[in-house]
Amino acid sequence: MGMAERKTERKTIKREGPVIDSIPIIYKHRIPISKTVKYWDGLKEGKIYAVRCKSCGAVYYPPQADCPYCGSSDIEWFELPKEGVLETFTRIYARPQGYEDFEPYIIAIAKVGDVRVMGWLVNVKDERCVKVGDEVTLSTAYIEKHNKYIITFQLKNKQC
Amino acid sequence: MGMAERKTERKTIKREGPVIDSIPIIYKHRIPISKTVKYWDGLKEGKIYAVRCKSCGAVYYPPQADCPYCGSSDIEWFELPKEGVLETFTRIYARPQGYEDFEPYIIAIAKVGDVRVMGWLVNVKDERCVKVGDEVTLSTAYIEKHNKYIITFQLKNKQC
Amino acid sequence: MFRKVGIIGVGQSVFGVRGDVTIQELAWEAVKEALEDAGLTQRDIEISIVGSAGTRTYELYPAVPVNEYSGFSEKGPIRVEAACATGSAALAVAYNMVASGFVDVALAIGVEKMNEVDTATSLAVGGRGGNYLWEYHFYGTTFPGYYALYATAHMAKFGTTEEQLALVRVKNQKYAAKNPKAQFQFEVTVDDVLKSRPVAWPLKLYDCSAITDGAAAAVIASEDAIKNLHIDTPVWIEAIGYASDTANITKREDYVGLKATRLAAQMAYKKSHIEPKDVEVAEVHDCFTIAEIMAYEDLGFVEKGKGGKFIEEGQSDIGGKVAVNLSGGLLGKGHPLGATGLAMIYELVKQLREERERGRQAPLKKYIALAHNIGGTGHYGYVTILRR
Amino acid sequence: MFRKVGIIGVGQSVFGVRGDVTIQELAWEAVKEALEDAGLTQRDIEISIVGSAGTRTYELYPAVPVNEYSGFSEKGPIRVEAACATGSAALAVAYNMVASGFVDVALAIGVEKMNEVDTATSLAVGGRGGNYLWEYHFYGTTFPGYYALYATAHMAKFGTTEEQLALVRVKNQKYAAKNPKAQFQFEVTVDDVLKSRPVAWPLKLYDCSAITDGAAAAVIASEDAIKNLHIDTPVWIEAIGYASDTANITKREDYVGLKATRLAAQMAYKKSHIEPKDVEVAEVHDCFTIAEIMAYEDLGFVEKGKGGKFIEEGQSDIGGKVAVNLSGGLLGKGHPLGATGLAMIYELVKQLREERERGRQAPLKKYIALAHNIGGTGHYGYVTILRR
Ligand SMILES: [Zn+2]
Ligand SMILES: [Zn+2]
Repeated sequence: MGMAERKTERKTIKREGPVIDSIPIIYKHRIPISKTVKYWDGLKEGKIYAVRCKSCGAVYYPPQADCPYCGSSDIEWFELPKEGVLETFTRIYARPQGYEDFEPYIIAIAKVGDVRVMGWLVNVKDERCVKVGDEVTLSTAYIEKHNKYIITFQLKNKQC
Repeated sequence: MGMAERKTERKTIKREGPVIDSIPIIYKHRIPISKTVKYWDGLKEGKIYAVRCKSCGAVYYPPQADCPYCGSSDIEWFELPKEGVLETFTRIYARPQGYEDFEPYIIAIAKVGDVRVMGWLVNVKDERCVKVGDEVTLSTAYIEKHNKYIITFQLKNKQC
Repeated sequence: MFRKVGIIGVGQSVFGVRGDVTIQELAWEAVKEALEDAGLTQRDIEISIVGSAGTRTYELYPAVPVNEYSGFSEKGPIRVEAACATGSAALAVAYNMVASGFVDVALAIGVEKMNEVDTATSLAVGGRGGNYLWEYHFYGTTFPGYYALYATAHMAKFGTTEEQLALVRVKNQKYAAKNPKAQFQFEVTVDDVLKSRPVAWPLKLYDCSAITDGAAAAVIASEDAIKNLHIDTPVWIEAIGYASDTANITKREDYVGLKATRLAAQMAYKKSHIEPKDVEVAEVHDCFTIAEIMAYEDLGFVEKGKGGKFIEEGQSDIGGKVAVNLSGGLLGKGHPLGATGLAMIYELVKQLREERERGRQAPLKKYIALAHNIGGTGHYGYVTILRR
Repeated sequence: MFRKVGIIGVGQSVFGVRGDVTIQELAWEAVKEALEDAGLTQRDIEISIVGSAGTRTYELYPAVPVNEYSGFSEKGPIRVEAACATGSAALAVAYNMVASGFVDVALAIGVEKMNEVDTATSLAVGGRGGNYLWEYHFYGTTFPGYYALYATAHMAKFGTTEEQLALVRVKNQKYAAKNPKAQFQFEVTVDDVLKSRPVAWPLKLYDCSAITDGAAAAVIASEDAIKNLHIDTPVWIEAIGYASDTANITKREDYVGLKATRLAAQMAYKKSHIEPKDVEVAEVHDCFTIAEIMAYEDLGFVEKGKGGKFIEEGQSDIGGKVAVNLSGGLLGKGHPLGATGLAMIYELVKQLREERERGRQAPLKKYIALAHNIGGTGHYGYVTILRR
């Protein structure tokens, strides 16, 4: 065996043997949204809501109805602006269970007003042309497979 | 409202509200049986195997191929007798996910030789007539739904 | 232990089906009360320990979301799990982190959302507790089923009756009816229990604790910190005993008691120099009626086999030898796994401070209390002895 | 801390795809080696701490089956979970239980079986780490995706290049190739890394640690016990620093470093009176190449933004400022979540004892080592400083 061949031999620990299949277990959760229902309803109307503590002024996004810092649960909802600036992003090629049917999607975080918002950056062919600092506009979109509304970003001043 | 009525009012904390459905997650495991394959094959042949450590004599059932007490992994397999004595049992009426299709089944533990064995006690209509101390015979049975063999007990000297 | 450790604040959410809150929101109810009870804020807490079995809620790793929501980002959490004894494991870890000098003030949080999945899934998750491969996989074990195996054996050996089991539920409902944080706030009769539908024969619905959402929390501090904070009603942790037992139930010594209880109790009694007869008020692990009967025996309140007689004679009630489960117990109050151990501590701290509602305050002379918390079907045992 | 605590025995299984063993059998490989290394048996161990994320194996509550199989029934376990930092959380709990006087000798076990589910399930389980409700539920986050968010921001702000990221993998594979317990025992080139398929842009397959089965264990003892047992090569735990950060990644301060690392490191340095420049050998959390770059900076080995330069200059290699990941790191050795933190301890104890293979033993003068273990995407941070 020559040197070149030896170099390509890649020792990996992979030990297999007989297996049995477990009894499958399926988890479907009913998630309570009583305290944040305004947010979920807002998405249906294309609006993104955050929360402000009336007692101490703390802002929460994602929203939460209790303010741990001052102990108050007296909060007000306010709508976030529809524009933001990209802080970072990635395109998900290796997709998880439940998302296999989607084309590789871009998850981005944008600074929107005083908070940061996660969303899918849509209508982008080549993620290499997107840059941190790019301006985006915000909307919401219905995802039928999961019966949910999500936040979407679109690049404002360029096409990629 | 009279006293009798008030007494039947049963205050229970049950608070409901709007919910959303999570994205379901399904777990199917491939369970390695390399070290206990003798046991799994045995069940197919109607045999129940246990393990004895050749170094210190410790007996393991359910079987394990390593003896933590003396550190040896030099073990021998031996077949358990086909008769035993009931130590305890229950009939499962409230059945878990994966077992909903089965009629309420009796899980029993029997002393078999020097070890205790879990199995389903079959051919019993009324569990109230079964007693701790009853003698049982052991066999194995194929459960198509789960593609597995299990241990079954039958009462030896009585019918219930 | 190298220094004394006390409990200076406790909190508990209302237990029950809490479809109105997420796990984070639920935990906050207990944390907020515990902080207020101690007169502290998040700034005073150096580390949080979050106990959650976490097998039924939508958050797969619940500790961090719970921690963030309650304002403890940066401060822990250490997440522990010991099945139904998770709350006690959280307390044990917090206790050691204070006793070692690692921190001076710690917060133990226990929380569980169990009603986000359906009952069949809940039974599967419970049945997989202990040992999947050799038990659930083959035989579809359930949690009530495991305790039913103990009930059958105990009844066969000692003549314990279904009526005696029922009396446990009757007693505990008497106190749950007076506990505004209990899941089931009503009384029941022996007949109600006997006539309820079979779940895992010989256990019937009312022999079983329910599927409960709930949270509890306790603030733990060193003796020095307690002095510096000017806390005047600390409850001292005299000792924590722990033990465990085999995963495989077929490897247990017998089915008429829990070795994990016996060993943990021995350790706790020995460390604290307290004997069973000194205990005036106790919260014991009555996940099923048979479990409370076995606990009387394994904790040394009465000899093995006489647990049925003990409840019949009223020895575990106020006025008896030891007042047991004045909170309503797991049966009456509910049993949210991660919260249960800390809810026991919540109750006992309130008892020792003599802050309980009329009719369910234990009369105290020595001010000694005991919490007994079992994980799985005797897989974990914790016995904690408290003194004011 | 009220007393000194040392590590007296370590063990590690072979890492990789271990379809030949169950989680119990895998844990035993590490436990057996650790006991033999310490010259002890199960009888000498007073409590076991079992760390396992436990989200991918068939045993839903893995601690008790693992404990029984290894012969520790009755002795614990305390189960802890801190996602990818689970092993370090287990060490921290064991350390406190010894330092407090609760026990004299404890065993910390870390174990993970990750290959029993398929890759899509594994990605879902990882993506649910941190926060299900506000992130995974809406956007299908994955674990590589989270770190990719950091990579994108770090590259944009500091000009860190894909080649610099690749150099981390190249260095770590150089040592993994010499580690008989590593999952990937071969060297790679920058080109190999750059040409591997995208997983979560800008991270490619070779920027990512793999899905690994493995176990590691450490026996921990008090100074007195170490004397009584006549152990002559203890490695002392000088300090453990811990921290955490928000569950929601949108609430982080920035995406160019991990606050949990910075805070945990500060705590560990302060407690031990050791500075970054004193550290001679380190195992840092390189779950992704970008993570190792950020670790250099957040641990204070180099200033923020210069991590790419640091690897380029060979400063993290033998002969540089600090020898990092001579085990092959998580990238080369594999990353079985519950085991990783204790596998770092295994490696560093062997390094401090100068027992490593030729070519991957760090040259030591001060005999000071550092383990850096992150849980989730900065949700947990542990920094442990060891000294022989
Ligand atoms: Zn506020
Ligand atoms: Zn042996």
